[in-house]
Parts: sequence; C-alpha cells; structure tokens
Amino acid sequence: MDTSLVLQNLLSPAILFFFLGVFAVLLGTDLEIPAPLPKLFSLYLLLSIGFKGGVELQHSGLGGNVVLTISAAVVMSVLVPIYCFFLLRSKFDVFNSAAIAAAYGSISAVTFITAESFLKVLNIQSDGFMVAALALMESPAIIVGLLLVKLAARDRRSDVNAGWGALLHEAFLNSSVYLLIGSLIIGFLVAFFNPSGVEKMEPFTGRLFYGVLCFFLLDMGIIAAQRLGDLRRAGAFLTGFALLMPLLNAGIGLGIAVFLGLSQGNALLFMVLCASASYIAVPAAMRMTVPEANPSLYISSSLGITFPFNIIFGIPLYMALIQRFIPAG
Amino acid sequence: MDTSLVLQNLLSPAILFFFLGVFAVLLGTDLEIPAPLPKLFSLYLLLSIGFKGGVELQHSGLGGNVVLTISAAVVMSVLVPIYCFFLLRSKFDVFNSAAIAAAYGSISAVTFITAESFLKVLNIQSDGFMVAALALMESPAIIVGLLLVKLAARDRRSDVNAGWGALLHEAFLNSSVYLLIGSLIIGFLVAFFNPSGVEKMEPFTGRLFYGVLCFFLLDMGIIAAQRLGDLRRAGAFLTGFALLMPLLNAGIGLGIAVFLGLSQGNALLFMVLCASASYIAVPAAMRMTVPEANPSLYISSSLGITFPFNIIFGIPLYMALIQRFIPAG
Amino acid sequence: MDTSLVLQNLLSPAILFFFLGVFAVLLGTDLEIPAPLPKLFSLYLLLSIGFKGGVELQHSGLGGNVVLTISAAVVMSVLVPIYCFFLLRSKFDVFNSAAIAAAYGSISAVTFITAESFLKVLNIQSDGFMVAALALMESPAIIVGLLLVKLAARDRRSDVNAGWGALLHEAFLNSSVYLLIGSLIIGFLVAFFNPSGVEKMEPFTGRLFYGVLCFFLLDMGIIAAQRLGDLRRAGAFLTGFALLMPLLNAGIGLGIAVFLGLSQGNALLFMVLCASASYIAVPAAMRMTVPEANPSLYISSSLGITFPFNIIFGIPLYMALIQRFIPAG
Amino acid sequence: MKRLDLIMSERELDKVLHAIRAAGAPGYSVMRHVTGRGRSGDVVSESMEFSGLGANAHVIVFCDEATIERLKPAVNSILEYFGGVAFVADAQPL
Amino acid sequence: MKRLDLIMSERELDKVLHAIRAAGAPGYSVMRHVTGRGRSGDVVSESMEFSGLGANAHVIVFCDEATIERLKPAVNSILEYFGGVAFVADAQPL
Amino acid sequence: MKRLDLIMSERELDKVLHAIRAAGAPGYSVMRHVTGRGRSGDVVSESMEFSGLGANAHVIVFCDEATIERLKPAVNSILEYFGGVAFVADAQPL
Ligand SMILES: Nc1ncnc2c1ncn2[C@@H]1O[C@H](COP(=O)(O)O)[C@@H](O)[C@H]1O
Ligand SMILES: Nc1ncnc2c1ncn2[C@@H]1O[C@H](COP(=O)(O)O)[C@@H](O)[C@H]1O
Ligand SMILES: Nc1ncnc2c1ncn2[C@@H]1O[C@H](COP(=O)(O)O)[C@@H](O)[C@H]1O
Ligand code: NA
Ligand code: NA
Ligand code: NA
Repeated sequence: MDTSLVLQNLLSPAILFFFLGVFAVLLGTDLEIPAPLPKLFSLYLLLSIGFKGGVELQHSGLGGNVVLTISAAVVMSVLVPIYCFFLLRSKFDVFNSAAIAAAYGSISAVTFITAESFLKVLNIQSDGFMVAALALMESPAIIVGLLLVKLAARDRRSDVNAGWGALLHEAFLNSSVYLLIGSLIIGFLVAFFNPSGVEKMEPFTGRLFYGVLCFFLLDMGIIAAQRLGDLRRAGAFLTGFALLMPLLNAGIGLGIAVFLGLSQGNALLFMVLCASASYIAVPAAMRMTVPEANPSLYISSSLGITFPFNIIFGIPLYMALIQRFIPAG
Repeated sequence: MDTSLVLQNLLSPAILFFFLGVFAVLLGTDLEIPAPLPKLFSLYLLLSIGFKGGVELQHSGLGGNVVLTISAAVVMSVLVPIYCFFLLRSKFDVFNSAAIAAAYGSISAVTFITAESFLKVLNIQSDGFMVAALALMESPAIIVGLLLVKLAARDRRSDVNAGWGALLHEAFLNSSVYLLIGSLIIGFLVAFFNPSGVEKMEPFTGRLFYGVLCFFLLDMGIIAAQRLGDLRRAGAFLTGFALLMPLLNAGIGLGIAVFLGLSQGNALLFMVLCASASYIAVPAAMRMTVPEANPSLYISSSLGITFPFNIIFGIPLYMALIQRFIPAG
Repeated sequence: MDTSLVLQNLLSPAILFFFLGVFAVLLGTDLEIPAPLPKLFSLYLLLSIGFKGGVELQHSGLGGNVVLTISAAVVMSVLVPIYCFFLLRSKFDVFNSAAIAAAYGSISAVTFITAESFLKVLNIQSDGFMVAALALMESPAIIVGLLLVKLAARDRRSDVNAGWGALLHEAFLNSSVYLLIGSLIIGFLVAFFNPSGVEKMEPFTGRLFYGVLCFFLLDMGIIAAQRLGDLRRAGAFLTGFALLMPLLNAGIGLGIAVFLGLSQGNALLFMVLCASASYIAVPAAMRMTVPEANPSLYISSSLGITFPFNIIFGIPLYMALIQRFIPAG
Repeated sequence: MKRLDLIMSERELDKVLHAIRAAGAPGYSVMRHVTGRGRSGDVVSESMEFSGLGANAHVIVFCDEATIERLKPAVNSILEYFGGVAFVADAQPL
Repeated sequence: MKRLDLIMSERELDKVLHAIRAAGAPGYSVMRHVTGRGRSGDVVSESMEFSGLGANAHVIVFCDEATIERLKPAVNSILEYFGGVAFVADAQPL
Repeated sequence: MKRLDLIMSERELDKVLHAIRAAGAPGYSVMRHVTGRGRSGDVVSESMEFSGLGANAHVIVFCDEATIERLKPAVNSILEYFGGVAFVADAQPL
C-alpha cells in the first residue's frame, strides 16, 4: 500500500486537528468546544455540502450512471444493516443489534467531507450527485433497523412506543437529512435559475469550509477520545466489529464501484459511504424508537472507533485500493 | 407586474433558505438553530451593515438629498404609528394598539438587508446613508408608541412603571440601535482616517455577509412558521392589518421617494423601511414599558406575517412599482 | 512621541470596536455577546494565531536569534512575577500578591494579536517564532506564582490543596497553552509536509482573522468596562500598579530587544509580551491552586486596566520608542 | 402547592410537556443543556449535544397536588420507558 | 433556612436582582435561557431569544425567612405587573 | 428521599462530582452557565465565561439521606475552601 497517501492524509490540517482533540483528552487538558458551537459547525457543514452538491448536480446533470450509483447506495444502506444485525445477534440482544446495525447501514457526513478534502488535495474530481447518495442513505438504514426490531421483538410495550407514522417521520424528516436534502435542492435551483447566487454564497459555503471542518474535527477528536472509555466496557467483540465492518463494507463498495465503472473520486466517496457509520441521524431515531438499546454501544462504536479509523487510515487505504483497481480518469 | 422580478427573488438563496426554515416547521422536523446562534448572526448582520453603511456614507458624503431623505424617514417613523394606532383601536385596547403601532412605525433590519441583496443581483446602486435612515427610524416609533399610551391610558400603576428617563434610554440606547449606529460611525471614521482598515474588514463584513444572511433566514423561517399558530388566535383583523399596512406604507414611501427624486435603489430601501415592522428593538422596549400589551400580538404580526410578506412578495412588488414611476439611474 | 502612531491606532477598527463595547456599558445599553460566543472567538483566535505562527516558523527556520529571543522571553516570564510579588507584598497578602504577580509575568494573546495587526498596518514585518515565545511565557509565570505561595505560606490546608503534579499539569496543559502550542505545531507540520493545506486554511485562519478580532474586542470592551467598578474597590495602589508595571516591563523588554538586535516588528511583539498580563491561563490556574486569592483583584487589574492601556496607548507608545532605538529593517 | 422537578433526555421533552399540559398544569419552565449521570452509569455530556442523542432537559412545574396526581401516570410511563427522574416537594407561593 | 425560586422574563432580571440585594440576601444564582409557558398560555421559546423579548431567567436564593419577608413586597410587585412565578420552600445547609 | 442543590464555580465541578460518585449517589444532573453573587459580593457574570475563571455550575442530586451523610464531609470541605453553597431539602419520587 502506498504509504505516501497515508502520510499525506495524516499530515493534513484536518487530521492533525482531530489528533489535537484526541490528545487534549488523553493528556487531561480542559480544552472544550462548548455547546452549541459543535452544533453550529455541524449545521454549517451540512448546509454547505448540500448546497455545493446541488450546484454540482445541476452542472453535471442526472445522466450517465447517476441513477445507478444512487440506487446502489440505497441498496447498500438496506443490506448492510441486515447482515450486521445477524452478526451482532451472536453477542447482543435484538435492540442493541438492530440499533448498531442501523448505524453501520447509514453514513457519516463528516467522514464523507473529509474524503472530499482528501480528493481535492490529490486533484481528483468527484461528482455532486454523490451528495445526493449521502443524503439518501440515512433513511433506509433507519427503517431497516426498526423493521428488524418489530420483526424480532414482538411483545414490546405499545403504549409508549411510537407508531409507524412517527418512525417514518423520524427516518425521512430528521433534521440532518432534511437540511442536507433541502440545501441540495436549493443549490440545484440556484445554479439553474440564478447563477449569480452561487457566487454570492461561495465565500461562505466554499472558502470557509475547510477551516470550519478543521475546527469541527478538533471537537470530534475530543468527543471520540471521551468515548474510548465506554468502549472498554463494551468489550472486544464490538471493538473488532467497529474496525472490521468498515473494511468489509468498503470492500463491497469497491466491488460495486468497479462494476458500475465509477471514476476514482466517486469510487472513494462510495466506499466511504459504505464504510462509515452514523452518529447523528441514527442515534436520534434509535433513542426515540428503540430506547431499549444502550446508546453508549452504538454511539461509541461509530464515533469512538469507526469514525477515527475511517478518517485516519480508511480513506488513504481505500484510495490505494482504488488506484489498483480503477484507472485514473 | 413583472413576474421575473418575483421569480428572481423567490429563487435567490436567501428566500429559498427562508422557505427551508418554514417547511422545517410545517413538516414537523426537529431542525433548530439553538440559542445563542441566532443572536450571533443578528449581531454580525447589524455590525456589518452598520460598518459598510458608514464606509459608503463617507464615500458619498452628506450632500444632495441625504438630509432630506433621512428626515423624511424619521417623519414616517413618527406618522405611521399614529395612524396605525387609531386604526387598531377599533379592535384592540390602548396598550396592544400602541405596541403594534410602534412596531409598524419602526423597521426590520433583515428586511432591509434582503432588499439590498436583491438590488445587488439587479445591479442597482443604493447609498450608504440609507443605513443611517434605518438606524434613525427605530427610536421615534418607540417614543410615539409610549406617548400614545401615556396620553390614552392615564391611570396606570406608577410604582413599577418606568419613568421617562428609562423610556428615552430604551428608545435611544437599546442594543440594536446602539450597535447599528456605533458600527456606522466606526465605518465612517475608518474610511476617512484609515482606509486600509476597510480592506482588512472586508472578508468578514463583506464577503461572508450573504452566506450568514442565508443561514439567519433559515432560522427566521423557522421562527416565522412557529408564530403562525399564534396568528390564528389573533384573528383575521390583525392578519389583514399585517398584510395591508406594509402595502399602504410602501405606497406612501413610493410617493415620498418620487417627490424627493430618490434613485431606484434608494427608493426601494426607503419603501422597505416604511413597509417593514420591528421585532427586535420595539418588542424590547414595549415589554419593558407596556407590559400590559400581549407580546404575541405584536411579535406574531410583524414576524409571522409582515416580515415574510415583505421579503417574499413585497420587495419585488415594490421594485416593479419603482420601475414604473422612477426612471433607471 | 509620534502622535500619528497613537491616532493610527485609535482609529483602527479594532480599537474603535473596543471603545464601542466600553461605551455600551458606560451608557447603560443592554448590548451583550452571550456565552459561549466569546469563547468561540477566543478559541478561533488562538487556533489561528498558532497555526499562522507555525507556518511562519517553518518558513523562517529556527536559526539566528530565535532561540535567544525565546529564551529571553521565558526568563522575563520568570523574573517579572518575582519583582512584582515583592512590590505587591507591601499592600496585599501572600496569596493575592502571588496571583497578581503571576498574571503580569504571563501574557495576553489578544494584546499580542492587536500589536500584530498594528504592525501590519505600518507594513512592518515580524516573525512567526514570536508566537512560540507567546506560548512559552504562560507556564513559567504560573509556576513561579505557585512557588512563591508555597515558599511564603507554609501552613496551608493540605487536604484540598492540589499537589505539584496537578499544578504542573495546570501550568503546562491548560487549554489555551495547549491549543496555542498544538496549532503552532500543526502549522509547522502542514507548512513543511503539505503546503497546499496552508492555502486551504487561509480563508479561515487568515482573511477572517481581523474581523473576528474586532468582534471579540467589542466584547472585551464590554467586559473591561464592567470590571472598572471592581477597581474602585481595589484601590489606587493596584490601579497604579496596573498602569505602571506594563511601562516598566515594556522598558526592560525594549532593553533586551536592543541587546538581542531584534527587528522593529519583533521588538514590538517582545515588549508587548513583557507588558501584557494574563486573564485566561493564569486566572484558571490561580482559581484552582490559590483559591485564597481574590479573583476580582487579578482579573480586574489585568483585564480592566492593563489590557485597555496596552492596546490603546501602550502599543503606539512602545512603537514610538522602538523607532527611536531600533533602526528600521 | 407542589413543585415537580423532572430531568430526562431532551428527546422526550415534547412528550413530557404534552402530558403536563394535558393534566392542566398552570405553567412550566424548561432548562435545556443539562448534563448528568443516571442509573445505568451513562454520562450525558454537553459534548454529545450535536449528536442525535442530545443533552438532558430539566422541567419545573409549580402546581397543586391534584394536577400532580393527574400527570403522574403519563409522566411516569414515559420516564420508566425512556429513563429520567421525577421528584415532588412542597412549595409555597411567595 | 429557605429557598426561593423565581422564574420570569430576563428583561426584568435586573429589577428583581436589585430587590433581592436590597433585602440583604447573602447571595443568589441565575440561570438564563429558560423557556416555558405561563398563565396566559404564551410559550417563551428559545428561538425568540434573539428578538427583543428574550427568554426567561430562573433565580435561586438561599436565605433566612426574614430576608424572604423583606424581599417579598418588591418582588411580588414586579411579578404581578410583568408576569412570572415565585415559590418558597424549606432547605437546610448541607 | 432528599434533594441536594449545589452551586459553585465550574472549576471545582470535577472535584464535586467525584465526591458525589464516591458517596454512591444514584445519579446527578448538572446545569452550567450559571451566574450569581456570593458572600464576598463578587458577581460571577456570563461575560467572564471565556476567562480562566469560568461561570458557576448548579448540581442537583436526588438521593437518600445516607448518601447525603456520606458525601457531606468531602463536599463541604471543597465548598469551604473554594466557595459555593449546598442545601438539602425533602423530595418524594413522583
Ligand atoms: N439521582 C439523580 N439525581 C439527579 N439527577 C438524576 C438522577 N438520576 C438521574 N438523573 C438525571 O436523569 C438523567 C437520566 O437518568 P437515567 O434514566 O437514570 O439514565 C441523567 O442523565 C441525569 O441527568
Ligand atoms: N406553574 C408554573 N410552573 C413553572 N413555571 C412557570 C409556571 N407558571 C409560569 N412559569 C414560568 O414563568 C414564565 C412567565 O409566566 P407568566 O407570567 O404566567 O406568563 C413562564 O414562561 C414560565 O417559564
Ligand atoms: N445565598 C445564595 N443563594 C443562591 N446562590 C448562592 C448563594 N450564595 C452563593 N451562591 C452561589 O454560589 C456562588 C459562589 O458563592 P460564594 O462562594 O459565596 O462566592 C455564587 O456565585 C452564587 O452563584
Ligand atoms: Na455505512
Ligand atoms: Na416601518
Ligand atoms: Na507579561
């Protein structure tokens, strides 16, 4: 494997600030990014990535393998939770298995964004429609997770349990999916009808983007390191799962990318979507609909292990694989 | 009326993000911009608009119809509450009538800013002194509102009621008026004595501006939609008032603009100042000095109806009227 | 003394916004920058100044008088608290004397940043390694302060008192020192291995910087003015100390700068480091380790007097002295 | 008069407030951004507020004993299922 | 000892704190960004904090009964006019 | 059951929470960004939150009397040295 890719990634500001956050916790400093600043950054990143994705989508159009790629992404977000669930059942109850499975079927927008920045450094193009794939992979995983619970655990209390209406609502209208898709549509409309509007947004959604990402990753480093303690309680099985499942999913993602003939850039984003796990939309939905599951299991594995693993080692590793299997565009 | 103006406005990022906020509430998503982020955006917008206005004021000077225009704006902020008051008295008590009237005499800085952005897209110039007019229209409306209460309701409790000193203080030194005028003076001084300082501020107060406005309008959309429920309680009269009063005031504003020979750009801003209603400075003053009035009446009408109406339909409509009556510069 | 330097400083946006904050309090407006926004700005400024300092450090290298300058800075941060302590003992008890002394041995990052902006307006260069000096002056002052307490006050309660481990931890790993040094190292690494990363950070850490500084100084003005009341309680001695000690320290700093042959720009930054007093790292450490000291004494003198004095009069005054004693580069 | 203190995840806030209103309470107050530690030993920290879990909320209700009795079943049912604590004490209007 | 809990709009905070200090209370604590619902059915929501109305504030005062009696008239007068609630309970120093 | 309210600088929060956990309390809740005024007349204001001093924190613990007795010495020792207040009252589970 190409060690220069790993180094290039490790020495990018984004990853270095992530480590700065991790060491802040490990060394016991009192560095903190107080609430609601992380929320500000995360809203900003979703809005910007959505808007820019919409603009690019309008420029590139919906032809070619766009529809196929997005469909494949959605299919992955349905299949991944299913095989995760059966694997996890060997160790966890129905509720925890379903909740963790849903997290791994869904995606992490920050991982996606970090991969995009990585591509930019390598001067490799990717397409705006991948943001649409990102947005569309959240909801199916949530629904599959809940279906698994409904099917496998039939005698739950029904008085406080949300009905299907509420579940679908949570799956399709949770705030991060909504903001992402909404900004995507706005970007598309503005690029189409009002191109000068794109320029006016650029300093905010474009130029500032990388710096805000670094600031946010500083906080993510803090949070991820705080979660490491929980993991010791969660045990070796879950830790192994959180490290190996991204590799497996990325591998399947690579296969699909080769099959669909995706470009190197889109292939990396596709692999990252498959490999990453959710810590925003899915926990929100699971907390509401599967309160029996222990949040520290699904949050800690996705945020404390899979997220750092993907942004630190996963992205360059996946890129190295892509360079072997997909010719440069 | 020119439908392309309406479309151009509707499809600008600013208005689209406003709608995104509105639909977030209507669809029941849990999207929120937690406090104090809206405060951050609103402080930023006031500081930036003030600073840029001061810089432009220094460049354009105080000659020509500057003094006349500003005086006309102040006169409008005195007259509007008076006729609003008598109209509202047919339905509301003295306290509510005075508070709503004061809100409509005063202005909405975000409406003004949205109109400025609209002008920029059309490549129509406006002048920095309009920001001074903006700043100077808040206080008179507040004072008139309180005078109306003092005159019409004589037997109020005096032990807890603030004296005239406190009222004038609140009118002239409430934080938004203060920040706006202060930044205006700073902009003026810096442009005069220290032009390189203007450049150093530009990336912050200038380039970022439109993006922050969009982010803030997303929140304003959420807030406006949350207020719609209150309006049903307030009834048809107030809803009608909140829709028609901006039109009336904008019409009078247009007459004055033609009379004073304002340019198209300044005329639009002048009309928008007349047509818009306050939801920051005036509520702050009214809450303190006329607690008998029901805040949900004056906040909901200005924020839930007049504000959306102005930024969505009002601005292009006023522009279409201007294009009929005022020749392009 | 060159009055044009004073005026140039007084009429810079940064200082004018500081005054806007001061007058907001003096006039009794309700302007406030709610928490945690000041924290956001202060984290941003530390991160940016550190990152940019690291980049410049990499460009300029560690040769020449770099090591000597940094060593001199550290020596000053050890000596200043010692002579301050004995001076203060004439009026205050051991605890308060040590805490105030530590504050004056340490530094104020915002004063440093304001001096840097001042240099930029005058087109005078300074070097990135001064940021390293800034970072390295916090900890020694804290340790000296605590040593003074340990030596002078032997019969303190030991059950709740932190041991040496905790004290060193607080001195070297308090969040502002950590963030500053961490960002410095990141800047250095990125400039060395990944120069395109510097460019990607620039819009965030570079262009936005001055505007955020102004916004933050608006808040600092509010806070400084709120502290003025405390000073009346603290008395004339402390007020005099807070005005004269910066002058004395700046004078010694000038002597060292001349001796070391520093450039004009570095000399100003060196003087400002000597002259400024801490209101973040030192209070954090003192609150924890010397709770017997009254925070309003050390916070009010450093934040209410020394800070405003330095940014308003000190910086141009020190520059005027430098122009007499150090030839332009 | 009684004072009711409720602390639970902000995710359940709407459900709880609905139950309080349905019981006819004269009003309530809500403090958000509350962190804490509960039975399971899980810490709810401020740094997780950006995640989907959110922080806790603290609800205070001043009301008479009858209202307490009316809101008790619904509120307890929510807290039992989702977690959180609820305590009642005496309080006199000033 | 007594514990006093006050909840009202942050707009009246200065007035209320003034009355508390004037009554000689040994101290007080203030929590801001409080939201809620009162007699009139009006909801004070966080999203209105940027508007002129502001959110609510929660004030806690631990003091003796005599201080409560001293601050009662002024505080009640403010709350009656501007809105808000005030409740007193017993509390023992730890 | 008892209710314990603690208010002190957030700088001592970790120490206090440690003492609470060590006494075996079943849980606790923390509200930060609290401002106030204490014995010395010093005001802790929100605007100082960015400084090293920080604002105050409000800790609520619902627990039984035995736990209160167990945490009392450690907590009181911290508060005496660093400042802050602690009060106990009765509270019944809903
Ligand atoms: N004994 C307690 N005293 C105060 N707050 C508590 C207590 N137990 C739980 N809480 C709060 O309620 C939340 C949920 O508790 P739990 O359902 O036990 O996990 C915790 O995060 C705490 O904020
Ligand atoms: N019964 C209550 N229990 C708790 N908080 C209340 C209650 N009534 C009012 N409040 C609080 O006091 C504020 C003002 O109340 P009001 O003056 O009745 O509108 C409300 O927004 C609530 O935050
Ligand atoms: N009597 C009191 N009632 C409520 N809060 C108090 C009281 N005394 C002190 N406090 C709080 O405890 C903090 C520290 O108090 P002190 O140690 O007395 O300076 C203050 O800043 C207040 O927030
Ligand atoms: Na995935
Ligand atoms: Na108006
Ligand atoms: Na110093």
